[in-house]
Amino acid sequence: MEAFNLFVSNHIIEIYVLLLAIFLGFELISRVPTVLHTPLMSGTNAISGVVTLGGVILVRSADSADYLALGLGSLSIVLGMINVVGGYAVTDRMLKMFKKEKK
Amino acid sequence: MEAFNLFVSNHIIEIYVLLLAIFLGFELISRVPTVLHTPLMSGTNAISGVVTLGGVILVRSADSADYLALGLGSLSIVLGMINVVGGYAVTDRMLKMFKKEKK
Amino acid sequence: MTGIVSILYMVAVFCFAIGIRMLRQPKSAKQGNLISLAGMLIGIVGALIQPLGEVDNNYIWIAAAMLLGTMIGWPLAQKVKMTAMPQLVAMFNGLGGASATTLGIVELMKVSAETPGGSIAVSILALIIGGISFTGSVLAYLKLEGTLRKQWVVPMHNFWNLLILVGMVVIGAIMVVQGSVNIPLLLGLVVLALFYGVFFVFPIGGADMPVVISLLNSLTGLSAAAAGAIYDNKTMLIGGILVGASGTILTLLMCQAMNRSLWNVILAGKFKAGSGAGGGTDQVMKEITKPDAAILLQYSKNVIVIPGYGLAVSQAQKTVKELDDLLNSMDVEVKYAIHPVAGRMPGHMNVLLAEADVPYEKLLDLDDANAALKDTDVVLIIGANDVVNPSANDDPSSPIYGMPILNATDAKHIIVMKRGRGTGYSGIENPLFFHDKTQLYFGDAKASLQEITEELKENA
Amino acid sequence: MTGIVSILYMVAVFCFAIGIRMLRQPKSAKQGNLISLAGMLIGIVGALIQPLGEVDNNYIWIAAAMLLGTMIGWPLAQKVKMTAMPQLVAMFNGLGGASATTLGIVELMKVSAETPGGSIAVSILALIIGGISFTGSVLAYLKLEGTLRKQWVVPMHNFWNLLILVGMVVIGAIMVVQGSVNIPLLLGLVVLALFYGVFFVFPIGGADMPVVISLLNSLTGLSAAAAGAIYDNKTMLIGGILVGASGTILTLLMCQAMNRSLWNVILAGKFKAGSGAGGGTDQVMKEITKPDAAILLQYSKNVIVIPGYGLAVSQAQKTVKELDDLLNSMDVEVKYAIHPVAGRMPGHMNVLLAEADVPYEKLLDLDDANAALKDTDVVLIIGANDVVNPSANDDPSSPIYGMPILNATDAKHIIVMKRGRGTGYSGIENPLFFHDKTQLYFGDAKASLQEITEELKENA
Amino acid sequence: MKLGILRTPARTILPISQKVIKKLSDLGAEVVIEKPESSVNWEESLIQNSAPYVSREEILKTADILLSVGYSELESVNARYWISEFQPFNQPDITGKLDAMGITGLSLDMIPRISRAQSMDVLSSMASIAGYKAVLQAADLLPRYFPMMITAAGSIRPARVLVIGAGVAGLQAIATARRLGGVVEAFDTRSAVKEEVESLGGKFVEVEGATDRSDSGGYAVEQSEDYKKRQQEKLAERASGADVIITTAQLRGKPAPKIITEEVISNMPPGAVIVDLAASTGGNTIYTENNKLVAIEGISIIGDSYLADSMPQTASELYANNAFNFMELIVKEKEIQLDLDDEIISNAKING
Amino acid sequence: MKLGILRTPARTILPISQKVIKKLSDLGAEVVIEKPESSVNWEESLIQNSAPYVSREEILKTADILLSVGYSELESVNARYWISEFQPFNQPDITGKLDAMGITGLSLDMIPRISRAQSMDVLSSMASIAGYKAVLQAADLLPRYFPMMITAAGSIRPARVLVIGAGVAGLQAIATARRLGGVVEAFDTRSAVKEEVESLGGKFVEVEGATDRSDSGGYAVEQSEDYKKRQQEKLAERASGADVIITTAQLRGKPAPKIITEEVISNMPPGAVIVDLAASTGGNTIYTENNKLVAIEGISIIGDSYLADSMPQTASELYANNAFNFMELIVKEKEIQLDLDDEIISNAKING
Ligand SMILES: NC(=O)c1ccc[n+]([C@@H]2O[C@H](COP(=O)([O-])OP(=O)(O)OC[C@H]3O[C@@H](n4cnc5c(N)ncnc54)[C@H](OP(=O)(O)O)[C@@H]3O)[C@@H](O)[C@H]2O)c1
Ligand SMILES: NC(=O)c1ccc[n+]([C@@H]2O[C@H](COP(=O)([O-])OP(=O)(O)OC[C@H]3O[C@@H](n4cnc5c(N)ncnc54)[C@H](OP(=O)(O)O)[C@@H]3O)[C@@H](O)[C@H]2O)c1
Ligand SMILES: NC(=O)c1ccc[n+]([C@@H]2O[C@H](COP(=O)([O-])OP(=O)(O)OC[C@H]3O[C@@H](n4cnc5c(N)ncnc54)[C@H](O)[C@@H]3O)[C@@H](O)[C@H]2O)c1
Ligand SMILES: NC(=O)c1ccc[n+]([C@@H]2O[C@H](COP(=O)([O-])OP(=O)(O)OC[C@H]3O[C@@H](n4cnc5c(N)ncnc54)[C@H](O)[C@@H]3O)[C@@H](O)[C@H]2O)c1
Repeated sequence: MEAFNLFVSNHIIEIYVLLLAIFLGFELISRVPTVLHTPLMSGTNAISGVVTLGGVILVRSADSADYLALGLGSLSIVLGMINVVGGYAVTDRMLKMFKKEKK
Repeated sequence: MEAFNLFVSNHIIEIYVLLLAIFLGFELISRVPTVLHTPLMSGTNAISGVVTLGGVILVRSADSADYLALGLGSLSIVLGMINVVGGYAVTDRMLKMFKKEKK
Repeated sequence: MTGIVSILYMVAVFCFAIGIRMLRQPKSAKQGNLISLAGMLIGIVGALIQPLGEVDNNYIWIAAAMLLGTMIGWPLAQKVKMTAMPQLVAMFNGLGGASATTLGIVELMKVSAETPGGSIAVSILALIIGGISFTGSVLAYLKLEGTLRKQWVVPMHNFWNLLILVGMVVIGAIMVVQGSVNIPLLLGLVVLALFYGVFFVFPIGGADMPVVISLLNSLTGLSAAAAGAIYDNKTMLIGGILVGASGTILTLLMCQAMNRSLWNVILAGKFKAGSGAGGGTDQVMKEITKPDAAILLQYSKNVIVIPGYGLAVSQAQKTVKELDDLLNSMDVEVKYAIHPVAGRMPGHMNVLLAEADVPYEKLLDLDDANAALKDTDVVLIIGANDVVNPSANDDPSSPIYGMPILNATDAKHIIVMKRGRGTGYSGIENPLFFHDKTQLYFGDAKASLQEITEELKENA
Repeated sequence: MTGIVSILYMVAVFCFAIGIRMLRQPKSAKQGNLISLAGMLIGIVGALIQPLGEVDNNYIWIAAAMLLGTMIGWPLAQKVKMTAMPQLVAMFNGLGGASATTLGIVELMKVSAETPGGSIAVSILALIIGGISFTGSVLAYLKLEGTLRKQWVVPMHNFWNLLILVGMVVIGAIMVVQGSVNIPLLLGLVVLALFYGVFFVFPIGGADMPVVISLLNSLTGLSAAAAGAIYDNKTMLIGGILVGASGTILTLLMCQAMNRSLWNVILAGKFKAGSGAGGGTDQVMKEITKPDAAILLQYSKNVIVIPGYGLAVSQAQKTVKELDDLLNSMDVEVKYAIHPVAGRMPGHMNVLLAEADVPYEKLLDLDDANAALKDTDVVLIIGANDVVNPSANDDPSSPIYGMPILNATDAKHIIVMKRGRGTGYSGIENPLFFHDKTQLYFGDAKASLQEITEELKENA
Repeated sequence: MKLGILRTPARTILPISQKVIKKLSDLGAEVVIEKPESSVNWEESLIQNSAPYVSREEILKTADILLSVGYSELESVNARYWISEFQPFNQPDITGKLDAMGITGLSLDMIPRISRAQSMDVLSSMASIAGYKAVLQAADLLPRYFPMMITAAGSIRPARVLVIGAGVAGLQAIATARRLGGVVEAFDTRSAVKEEVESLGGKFVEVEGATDRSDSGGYAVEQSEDYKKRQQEKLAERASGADVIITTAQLRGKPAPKIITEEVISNMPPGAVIVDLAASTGGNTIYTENNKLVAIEGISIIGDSYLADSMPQTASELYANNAFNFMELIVKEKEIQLDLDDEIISNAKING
Repeated sequence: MKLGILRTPARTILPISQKVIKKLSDLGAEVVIEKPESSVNWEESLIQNSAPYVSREEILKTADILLSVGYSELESVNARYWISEFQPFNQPDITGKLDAMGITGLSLDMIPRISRAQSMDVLSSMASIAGYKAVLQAADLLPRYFPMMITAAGSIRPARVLVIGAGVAGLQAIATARRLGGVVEAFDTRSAVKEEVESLGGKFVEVEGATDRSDSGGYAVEQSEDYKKRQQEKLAERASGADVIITTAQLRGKPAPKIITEEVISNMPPGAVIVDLAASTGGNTIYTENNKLVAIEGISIIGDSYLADSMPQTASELYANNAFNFMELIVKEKEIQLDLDDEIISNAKING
């Protein structure tokens, strides 16, 4: 009980952030026309490429001789970056279909 | 600059909470049918009666001999409570109109 | 205990959020209100049991105050007439603001050398915002009640406006910087805040009050949030912010529904209010809003449409049929009262309604219609004027005296759709439009009917 | 510096939130994607300049890795065919998951006695969730590409399912409790996670892959959030959570659009896919949803309506006129192609459309219509069948062979409204309904048109 | 009080109906009807034996009031009042004749067009029928379809109809032609009419510079020469595509304006039809002959101001109602009392 | 190849038009037209001098193919083919007569009603016109309004129209009557018709127990005695309120069913109108006389199977298109070649 109280008291504000973010995430999506399902999926998928930031911090913090960490860290950057670049680009292409060419 | 850095660092998480809450507040309201404008206004108004909580804490913390604080604190509870009780009740009555009595 | 209280507070916050969310749809609104209420109760329990260290608690005072508040609020809410609800909401909202102001005053009075500047600042905020909301709401209440009908604009309104704001900021800044509060300054602040509320609302016309109330409601939310910051209470803080933010959006939506900008509403002083006030006469035409018209129609058991030349001009025959079908699907019976000389040629209305495929059985001629009108909930007059002009019955000096008319006043409610203050064929004023029961809906008949139909579909 | 970075990170978060919000409407979607991209760039800048104390930075490695990633991702996205986009998204998503897994592995390898349990836990989470998302997405990719067509179900699928999950939890718990990580355990965890992804996706049919990808997408978001927790990076944390939460809702919406539950999709092993498969034939009729039909119409430059007997039966003439008016107000040109024998009497369509006041100039006869169809974005066939049956052109055995028809297939898109699989007057199947370009909207024509009109009004 | 219903030669309408006979008896009037030369099918429906047929002589001898749809020479009448449509504007000598007979003429067509009098306005009710029938007869005579038809045997464009003079008859013609699927244009000198035409779905043809006097009680006034020229040009242009032209332009107390000239007619497609409802005051075309169908350059011109007579049952009913509503105003306590302060009555009374 | 257009006595339609003449010349056929007795206004619009008028004798002497709208006795013809509407079902001796003349008759009314042949279906295009005109004539003859009218002079209820037989003509009649504002009921023995009637806004009168054979190619079959009785009762009921009845019921090769009995007629209000489009095969009423207007008990009965003739310009155009579409099928390389494997041609060829 003590531990619980302590944990809650110490982290209450983080919990708020988490719950508010989740709630907001739910609210953001509502009544999306079906045609936009795929672009929306693709767009949010590009955002999950934010994991690249972790790779960047990892590599920056790594010892410049620790080739394993550097290698794996760089790998994660490469993978994440593909997700980011490809994700945004492909979403953009999908959305171009909605541009109505005027006569 | 230092002060700014310190302030931001110390309060960043509170700022997140605030901004997320504001964003969420915006998101919560969208595409409300016009007939619900008034009940919605009334319903959120009842929530702003949450100020009563402040009155409660104020009165609880006040010296039991400090009649000015007690008096004003109680006044704020009374006012807030009218807002809460009346607000919820009147909202409920408005919403009852949506039940149509069949002939 | 702290942990549990924190969680209670958190639950309260999300009850509010979920409650607001559910209030947005007719189906879930009622339940949403209850969830929000539950959040409030949980929050209050939290405030009652929150560990505060060695304090006197004074539960007796609290209990008494709560009881008193309940005893005042509850009967008010129960007794109010449907039509008076908006002003009651305004009143409640004002009291919430007053509550925040009171807290601010008390906290500022307690200010000592140790009080951090931040605390002083939030107290000042709670005081100012709450105060504005208080007097503003009370004024809105009076305007809606009709007690106060005037609306004046001081010359250089914007200048004074700015001056008061600056005044409040200056006093606040002094307090924060000095780290102390003296009574004259405090009083000055209170007075300025209260005055600003009056100053802000006074120039705005009665018809725009709902928007103003919504705006003030969002202010009250912010004042509660500021008060929450004083006590580091997350429920108040986030709850207040939710109200502030959603209230702002709601205000904008309401303006949008009226086809105006918020700016236009607030600065309305320049424009004359009561846009439907009688031209030469001192009688007043009452306007009806889209949602009210829709609800009036939807919740009636039968409607009689009186079409006139305006229906033909706007070629709204098919639109009225669509409204008819929709109302039918809502169990509202719709008939049409056809005046023999409605329109500009014999059978004008017949031609139009036949084109829209209105079944012949729904058309009533003068005598049948006048019999039926006595038992009619709503009569919807669409672009007709002379054929419902009561002066044909009772004003021997009128050029149409002696012409039999449709007795719209026999029905319980009258909605008139027309573009403006135009007269009909005979060019004379129509006292019906100033009748107690009459509410006008201005605009081209076809557009008006479309608007109402849309609104009804959303409600359905 | 810290302050600025914190603010950069915060801006990034809200860029994501705003971006997602804007992606939900066709009008703002493109811009939303750009805003979200801006957020990503800001976040990366933040990660690059964030003060980390005395570190080696290794910017060369980072730059190289980023360049490499960009050089792979960009051309892939540019070259892919429209139809292959979903699988590419799956692939990208998988790589994001793999990235998180890698981070988890590295962090777990670094674990020492001082590492707090919480850090170990979030690393494990990032590893597991990322791993599942990785293999699951790759499998989804293969299924969509058509490389992998099989779908099998192991007996006692749920049992094994549970077993793997329990296995991962147990290994994770050991690591956290022990406060250390050894290679076999780490390897075991990685293998289990990767395997679980395969195990999860394999039984699900190809047609349901979009839903699965959306689900995996929300998993990748969660893995990014977990990785964010490792580095106490708010952008990753909140950004990841936004993706996780919105992805979940999107997944549910997609299921809803398919009229299935998520459960039903995931356990789909038992049910066969392809809900629209033709009765006796192996051809498939594609259905179109209400929002898609509305958007297709709204974003076209011209529409040709082909009315048939079904329009008459459902008496939808006025409703089609309403849709026409609405589309006109959206700058979409609407014409009507009248087949000489549409309906059941000569001039049947003329009578109906005249009743609805469709101007004569909008009616095209067979020859004009067939010329116009070649340059038409959408042809909307309302209750017509025989008059658009291509077998009249190319199937000498057909009873209607030789009858001139309206060549709907010349248009870019075809929407057909009918109640069901009924045939027309001549009682024969219509290959047009199985055509590549054709999408069906089932229901009574009047109701269908009303639905689309409503939808369009909402979009407007 | 005995009301005698007289027949008017060459007219089919009878200003009486079973309903009105009943209402009149409530008012204290007994109705007798002039015997028809031969029985007419619809008349049975109209009267339903609710009043006796008697000879003309007997009516003249016994009736206190006469009611007819038009004037005809009478000898030695007993009645003191005669209600009818005397058209004093077109028959200026009528008052003298009535005076000579010693009878007071109450002319229904002289009732002012004020709101209160609409229920007595025979001009409106008859014009409305005429407008409707004008289109029906034109449609029947036209060698082609009115509505557009896209059929297996070919596509037919809709008939184009031009209505000149959008008064009561013209408006009804517009409505009827639109119902049948025609494309309708209309044209009038009074400016208020534009909106009225559009309120029926017709297109208004604008000719600038018309004279429009609001003090003329809803009736049109004569136009300037310049205007007439411009109108000619515009009309010639619009007429060239018209399959049907319906003209209703009339001026009170003046011959109808000759709007359709030789040039206009030569522009019309062969087979086209003109219905001229202004025939009785000279017609709106130069070829119009009253109550005749003339064919000029392949164009048929129906000249008929009494088209309502071709729909006698309804026309009689409406006429009877109009007449009754007027009588209700003048009959007080079973007797005729003319309150000359009432503008309706003072206008209707044309002599005596 | 010379195509001779013959006139058919008592018919106004000419199976040719300017457009078709042009198209025929593309097909390699030269057109000559029998000289009219007197010039007709709309015929100028139709032909526009695009083919010469010649004497009947000359056509018979020189033409290779004859085209007319109906049969008439000819002597010594040069042509080998004659396209017309021979109605062999109603004139069984026609094949013998054609054989005797040594000419092959291609009867347009025998073309099967398959989708491909709709563009040659003269029965449909003429029936469609007939349905339209039936309503116009009824409306013109009716002594009252079709549409409902609530006016200052009284309220008029809408006319009630009953359509019997909702084939091509019947459906067009329903549509036209509805356009004019009538309240329309219809009635047929084929069950598919209910939905069709409703698709035009009409109300279908149900009589249970009808025989409906799908193998009859869209034509109705004879009904049982029991059914006829029930039909009688229902009809008598519905007819009692009807102001207009339009009958179109026909049976191929049999006299038209007598649907309107004395009892039904006696139930109708005086002044009512019946238009009988089945007149040429005996009529659907017991009183019908072909091409005559008879009046029975105050009811007018128009018997006319060739109402399309009253709208000759459009009717001719459509007929010409139908005939051309058929000729296009049989003319190959500027010569007539009858491909008897084609069911359209084999059915149309009635002799030779
Ligand atoms: N039936 C006949 O045979 C005949 C013939 C000639 C004259 N009249 C006379 O015409 C009159 C008919 O009476 P009524 O009540 O039908 O018409 P009315 O008295 O002429 O009034 C029509 C009303 O419609 C409104 N209006 C016009 N256009 C509109 C639009 N687009 N949307 C909405 N409202 C529109 C006008 O007010 P706003 O301008 O404010 O919108 C006006 O007040 C009677 O006085 C009758 O005596 C009748
Ligand atoms: N024009 C003439 O003179 C004439 C005369 C006689 C025959 N025909 C023949 O009729 C046919 C006309 O072709 P068409 O394309 O107009 O019609 P069609 O081929 O008969 O097809 C009508 C279609 O409408 C659908 N439908 C029926 N009711 C509906 C409703 N309430 N809502 C939505 N859809 C509905 C039916 O499918 P579901 O049941 O699946 O809804 C059917 O596929 C041709 O074959 C022509 O030869 C024409
Ligand atoms: N208030 C009432 O009770 C009432 C009743 C009936 C009619 N009215 C009004 O009186 C008007 C006239 O009625 P009416 O039908 O008996 O008129 P009418 O028969 O005298 O004339 C028919 C129409 O022809 C038009 N016309 C005259 N000269 C013309 C010219 N040179 N070119 C083109 N058009 C020409 C007139 O403007 C009129 O619209 C009606 O339109 C109506 O508004 C009023
Ligand atoms: N597929 C095609 O190309 C095509 C073309 C034209 C017509 N058709 C079909 O053929 C049908 C018949 O056409 P039609 O108009 O030439 O028919 P028709 O002239 O032979 O008969 C007219 C109508 O009378 C009805 N009838 C017969 N006896 C009756 C009775 N005792 N009581 C009531 N009604 C009776 C028939 O059912 C028919 O509907 C049409 O309705 C149509 O569906 C098809």
